Amino acid sequence: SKKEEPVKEEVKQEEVKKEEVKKDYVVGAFFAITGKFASLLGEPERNTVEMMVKQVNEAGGINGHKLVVHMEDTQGDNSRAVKAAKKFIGMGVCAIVGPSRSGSSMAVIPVVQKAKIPLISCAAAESIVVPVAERKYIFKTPQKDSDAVRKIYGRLNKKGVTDVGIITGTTGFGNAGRGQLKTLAGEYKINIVADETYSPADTDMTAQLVKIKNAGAKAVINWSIVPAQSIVPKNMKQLKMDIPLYQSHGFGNIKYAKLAGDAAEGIMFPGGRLLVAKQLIHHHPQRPLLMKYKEDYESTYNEDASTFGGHAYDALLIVINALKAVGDDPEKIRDHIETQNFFGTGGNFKFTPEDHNGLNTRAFDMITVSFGEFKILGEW
Amino acid sequence: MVIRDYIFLGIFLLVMACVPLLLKNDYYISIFVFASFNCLACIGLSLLLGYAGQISLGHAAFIGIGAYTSGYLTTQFAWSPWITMFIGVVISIIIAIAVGVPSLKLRGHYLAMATLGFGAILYIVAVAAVDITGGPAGLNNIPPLNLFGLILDSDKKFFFFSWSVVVIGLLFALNLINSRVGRGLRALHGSEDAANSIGINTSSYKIQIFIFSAVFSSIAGSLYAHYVTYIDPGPFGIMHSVLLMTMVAVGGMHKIWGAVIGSLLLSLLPEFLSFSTGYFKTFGIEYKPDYDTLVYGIILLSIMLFLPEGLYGGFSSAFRAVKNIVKRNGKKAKSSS
Amino acid sequence: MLRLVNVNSYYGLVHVLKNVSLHVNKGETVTLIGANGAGKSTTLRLISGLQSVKGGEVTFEGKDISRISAEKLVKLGIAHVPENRQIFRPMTVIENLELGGYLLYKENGKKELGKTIDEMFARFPILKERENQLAGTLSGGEQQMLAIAMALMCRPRLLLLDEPSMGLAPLIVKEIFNIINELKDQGDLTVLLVEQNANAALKIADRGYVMETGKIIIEEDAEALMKNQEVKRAYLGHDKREMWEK
Amino acid sequence: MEITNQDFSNLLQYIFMGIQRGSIYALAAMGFNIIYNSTGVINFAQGEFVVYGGLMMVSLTMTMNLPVPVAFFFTVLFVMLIGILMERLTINTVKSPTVLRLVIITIGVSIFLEGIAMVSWGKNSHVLRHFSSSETFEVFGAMILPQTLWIIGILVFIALGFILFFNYTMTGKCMRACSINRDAARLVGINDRKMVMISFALSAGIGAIAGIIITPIIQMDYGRGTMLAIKGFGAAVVGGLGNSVGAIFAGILIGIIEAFGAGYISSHYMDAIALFFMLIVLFVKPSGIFGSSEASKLKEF
Amino acid sequence: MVETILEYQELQKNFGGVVAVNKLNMTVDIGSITSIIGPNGAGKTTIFNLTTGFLSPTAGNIKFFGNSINQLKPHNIASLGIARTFQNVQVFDNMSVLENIMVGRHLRSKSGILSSTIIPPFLRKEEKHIKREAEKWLEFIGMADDSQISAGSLPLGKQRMLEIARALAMEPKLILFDEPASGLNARETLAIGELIGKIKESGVTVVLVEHDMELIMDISDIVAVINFGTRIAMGTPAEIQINEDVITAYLGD
Ligand SMILES: Nc1ncnc2c1ncn2[C@@H]1O[C@H](COP(=O)(O)OP(=O)(O)OP(=O)(O)O)[C@@H](O)[C@H]1O
Ligand SMILES: Nc1ncnc2c1ncn2[C@@H]1O[C@H](COP(=O)(O)OP(=O)(O)OP(=O)(O)O)[C@@H](O)[C@H]1O
Ligand SMILES: [Mg+2]
Ligand SMILES: [Mg+2]
Repeated sequence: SKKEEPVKEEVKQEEVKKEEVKKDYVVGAFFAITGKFASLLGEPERNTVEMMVKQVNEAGGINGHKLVVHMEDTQGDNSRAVKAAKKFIGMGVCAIVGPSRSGSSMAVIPVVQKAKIPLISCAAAESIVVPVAERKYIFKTPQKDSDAVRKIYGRLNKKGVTDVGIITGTTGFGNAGRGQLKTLAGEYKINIVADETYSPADTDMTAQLVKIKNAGAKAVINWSIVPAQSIVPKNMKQLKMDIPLYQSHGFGNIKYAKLAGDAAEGIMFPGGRLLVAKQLIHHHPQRPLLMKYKEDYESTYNEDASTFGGHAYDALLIVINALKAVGDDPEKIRDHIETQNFFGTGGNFKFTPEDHNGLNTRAFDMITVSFGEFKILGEW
Repeated sequence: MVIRDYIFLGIFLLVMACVPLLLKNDYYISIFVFASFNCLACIGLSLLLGYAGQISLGHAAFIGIGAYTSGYLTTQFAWSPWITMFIGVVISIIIAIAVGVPSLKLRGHYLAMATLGFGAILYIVAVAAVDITGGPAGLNNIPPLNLFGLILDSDKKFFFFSWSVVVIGLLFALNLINSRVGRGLRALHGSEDAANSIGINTSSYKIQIFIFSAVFSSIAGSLYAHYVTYIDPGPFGIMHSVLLMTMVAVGGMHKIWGAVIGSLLLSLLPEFLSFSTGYFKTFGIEYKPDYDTLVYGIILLSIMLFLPEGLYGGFSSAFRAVKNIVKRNGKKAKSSS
Repeated sequence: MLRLVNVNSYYGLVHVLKNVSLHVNKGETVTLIGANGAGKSTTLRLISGLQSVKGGEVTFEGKDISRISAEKLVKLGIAHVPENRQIFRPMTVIENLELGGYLLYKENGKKELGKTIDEMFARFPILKERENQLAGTLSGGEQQMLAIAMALMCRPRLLLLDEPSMGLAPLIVKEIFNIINELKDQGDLTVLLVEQNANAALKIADRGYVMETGKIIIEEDAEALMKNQEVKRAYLGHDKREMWEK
Repeated sequence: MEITNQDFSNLLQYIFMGIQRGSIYALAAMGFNIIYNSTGVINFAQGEFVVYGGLMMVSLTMTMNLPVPVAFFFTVLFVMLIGILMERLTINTVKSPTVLRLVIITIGVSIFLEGIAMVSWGKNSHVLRHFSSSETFEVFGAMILPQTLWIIGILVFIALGFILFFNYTMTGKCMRACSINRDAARLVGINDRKMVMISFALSAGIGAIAGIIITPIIQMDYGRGTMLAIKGFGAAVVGGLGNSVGAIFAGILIGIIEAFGAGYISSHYMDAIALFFMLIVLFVKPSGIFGSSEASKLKEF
Repeated sequence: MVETILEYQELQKNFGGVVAVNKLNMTVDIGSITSIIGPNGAGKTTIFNLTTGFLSPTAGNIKFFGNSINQLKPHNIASLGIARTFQNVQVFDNMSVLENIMVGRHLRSKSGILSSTIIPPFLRKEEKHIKREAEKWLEFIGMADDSQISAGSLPLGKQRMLEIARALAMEPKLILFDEPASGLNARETLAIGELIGKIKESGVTVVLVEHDMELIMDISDIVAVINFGTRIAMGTPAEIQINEDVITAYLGD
């Protein structure tokens, strides 16, 4: 019909020859590619998806079907995300990958739930996939924030640190982290002596840090996903605070460490192994996949791979796996995902009807910044 | 003059009724649904900005108030959306009074700053008051509207409903500007002193119209909440207020119709840009979504540079020009025959 | 000195000046009278470069000035006191005068500027009293004086005055006309004067033009104009009784 | 005793932090004022000047390795050129300007410039070396960056220059005259177009300087302009539009209030506290702390 | 005995150091044309601004029909029946001539924001009435032909007429004219004079500030002369014309 998307039309023209052979598998993908503060997430995600599509098709597609991913930019804006989701649904995609941000993911859930199209979010907040009963079609690839908190708190327990100051960004990610930090503190007997926030547009957190310092914190936990997070270590250095700084897994882009310069030295955070792929022991089950993705990405785009790109990689991989196994019926794809068990960049995914994330604390390694690079911080 | 507005309204009603018939895809319909929220808010804003001459850079906050009141009360207490929408309106009125009374004594840029500040404060509260608003994580599971048993859970249903609301809003706005009150508003825009001297209580009028426009925004916000069924502070920030004002100005701020045209254009434009990416590809030009901002800026700029009275002004002078040509040709035809 | 030949001008689509021709000789005082909306102010705006010329020619001392912008014309010696007291309302009186003498300052420096301001204060003592008041808060008449003083600051050779007597008390009107006369008598000032107070204007003018709906309809010596029946009835307000009867 | 010392050094810390934040608001506000003073318009692309200043400086020093003074000079020149271009291509071409229309045009320009910056410098944040050492030193227990001193020093220098310029020089007065009544300004021989162009150049220059001195501390990315513009606008308005002293005073005051708000009340509401304060000021003094209500009534919006 | 409509008692207005109105005492008789003349800056416009509530007095009293109106807002004063025009004409140039006068009917009509919103104009009786009345006043000033023109593009003389008609449409008891003839030529001035006469005949009291002596002498019943904010003389036009003080301060020889 006339109302078809232009891209699709174009695709159709190309199809003419292949039509007899096999139809395309159409997937939607949307990320915060240009929005303020969020493009450090969306850009590697888009790049990754584009790279994977190329690879898949060059290798002859999926069981002979060409993979077509339609890309949209949410700009980190929820209503744009909703519109994009509707666009995908209108196009008849069989699955959707993205979006990057927790808020946008929440906004599109009702739409995709209703359309019964599986969506694999690349956003962190755990609430995206719980309660599973209401989120039948929703999956996500980034590690859970509660697991990240557990990882940090576990380490603090080991080190005997109880008094911590937390400083979180006022985004969906930061806010969810703040919630988990507070909820789990009791369980790990952690005492939060200061609870500060900053907005993504903030440029200076000294006031908050002075408060944390004065409250007698023995460690700082900074939870954020926007570039502003790298000002915190700088400000700490400026204030000559020499207590350890823990970051969230939102720090998983070497660019953040570079922004903080030498102030980043010694920062610790729970991160996916993609960041430290080279340092993994050779028979680590994740290593081949990580190395391949990392090398592919870095040679294609000439920049360091980040965990965010990895989230998109995992998400699309899940879809591809399902397409391979059951074809492009959304319902079947959904059912198939719930049975998937594989190694991705984020860890060993074990999806079940009860767990739409499939990762646990073991997905993380404690990582530190040393001489401007990410290093595995030997387990405890 | 007056009658023309109502004829336009009729035409507009017809056109909008045909839109869903032409657009089969839910996505396109949803674009228009989103546009309807902006349109409603802009109609109110145009009364304030174009007719009463008072600027507001805080109207997105009223959209937020409507949205959050609806969102919070329906999810927490399962109240009927109609009641919560009404409560949202009441809260908006109260806040509009509290903000408007001191602010509307200010003029020009000072008023702009005060309303901007107000909008920014409410945004911060929406982000920080996690217990009520859910903070940046927002509120979800907001129920859809239920119109006498008809649940508005599809784009098409919502389309008809929200554009009906816009048409009613438009009708009200047109009634208002063609009335004693509307003349009073324009008078205070023309000369506040003169308006005062003939007995118009200008400060009261300013506040009344501020409230009136806040109500439009609040309703738009409630509709938004029940349509998307999820809200977070994002869409209610000051940039959205600035966008609303830009829509009014781009459309032509001295006419209600300008607000309609401007909000439609600027709501559809970004979608159009992302849509045209595909076309660029067919021509072998690599167009990235990264250029959207740039192109958007250029389009906005060109309209403001070349059409002093906005799109509405541009249309009507184009229309006049065409009419003149037709007339002239008609005359020529006559004289030659 | 100044010559307009078949000049036309438009506001948008409205044709306001239709083939206007007039000239002012050096040292002369010429007045332009006519009903409201006849186009007198437009003529002055056009000469001073505020209004664009469509067709026809405008020359000043033999030089075509129809394409020269307003600020450059001031440099050539044309000063325009527009109607409605165009002063810098949120600035003080003294700042207004300084700005009036902008070109003087640029060419002759601060000292000369100060001197000329003092001259103006001597001529309009009330402005001296109001020196540091914001110009917008002056009374109507005070503002008019300020506007004239500002125009005189840059020592023009051709002065375009648009209704200088508007809103002024009779005493001041006399004073202003005296000043115009004085300036004229000093020999180096040429004046083109638009006035509603045609009586007073014709008294000091050498020649006059009468304008109606964008056209010059009469050109005559001032004295002859004063006697012209038509003019008398329409603009001079003589023989009121005659009017009442009509 | 110990505690009071601690309190004092905190206070000092907050004050310094506030001054450092506020200096940028003040510089942005002064940029607004310059253009406001010649056109009556608030130029919302002012924040973009700051961004371009920072990003250009990054390119020149970090990528091209030019020495700081040279890079400083060329950056300011470059941004001034952008300012001039902006004026020539947009503001200057408008036939029937109203303030609101011009303001929206500046919003359009700011969106456009933001787009260009995103395409040319990418979406990443960029860092810039500190002018001198990046090691903090201690004053009564407060930790201060040498860069902060640079910022304060440059602010004072520029501020003095502008106060003198607008109130005591003819060109400054001419610029103000242009904003009040264009026709009248032309009739006294002021080249209004030139004045407006100069004001855009100056304002862009100031923006560039602000960007250059702040980037070492806050990092810079293409999207920072809007927020900087809004804060600067706030400072300009609270200080009284068009008033340089007011801009500086209000800018620093807002910075300090933010710092105190975050330090003593709640970082969650830090910005809201500062904004609330701004509103109160406006309600009490409708034309800003240093603004004259009389003069503002005599102006038209 | 003639009734007093307006009375100033020891009225005073200071602007910082400037005393614009200084202990002014004066009354205006109902049904009269009372003119106020005086040099520029004498305080005439200030008196009008005080009377209509645009300024509030530093000291003293303004009484309208014996009631003090010192503290009232301009729109309240208008509703008592005091209308005015402005020295710098203030028509609503974003509206047509007819609409300008229709706005003048504001106080004589009622519909509020809610009823205006709901009922379209063509179903509203009041609207028709307003329009009829406005047309009547347009007729009164002889500008019926211009009704659809935008007020801003009228020549000055017509703008002044329009401003007067707008004030009249309020059906005021007292009307204050601030230099209605300034910028008008002799013929137009005459027309204004005629109009003011007609207004008086219709029973409205007129206070007039003007510099055109012929007009003043022609139509005034009483002339008050103000200098430095105080009254220096008051009397019939004939008396004023020969008053020495007035001649030196204002008229010139
Ligand atoms: N800005 C404008 N836009 C449209 N028309 C205008 C404008 N200014 C003046 N006009 C029209 O141009 C014509 C000539 O106006 P102009 O001001 O030159 O008359 P004038 O002779 O000076 O009258 P007055 O005695 O009232 O000053 C009038 O009909 C007026 O309505
Ligand atoms: N807001 C103000 N601030 C300071 N001084 C003012 C203000 N308004 C008026 N004045 C001064 O008060 C005096 C009286 O002004 P007013 O306007 O009443 O004079 P006027 O009699 O109407 O003169 P004109 O005949 O010239 O219009 C003037 O000297 C004027 O400068
Ligand atoms: Mg004129
Ligand atoms: Mg006066």
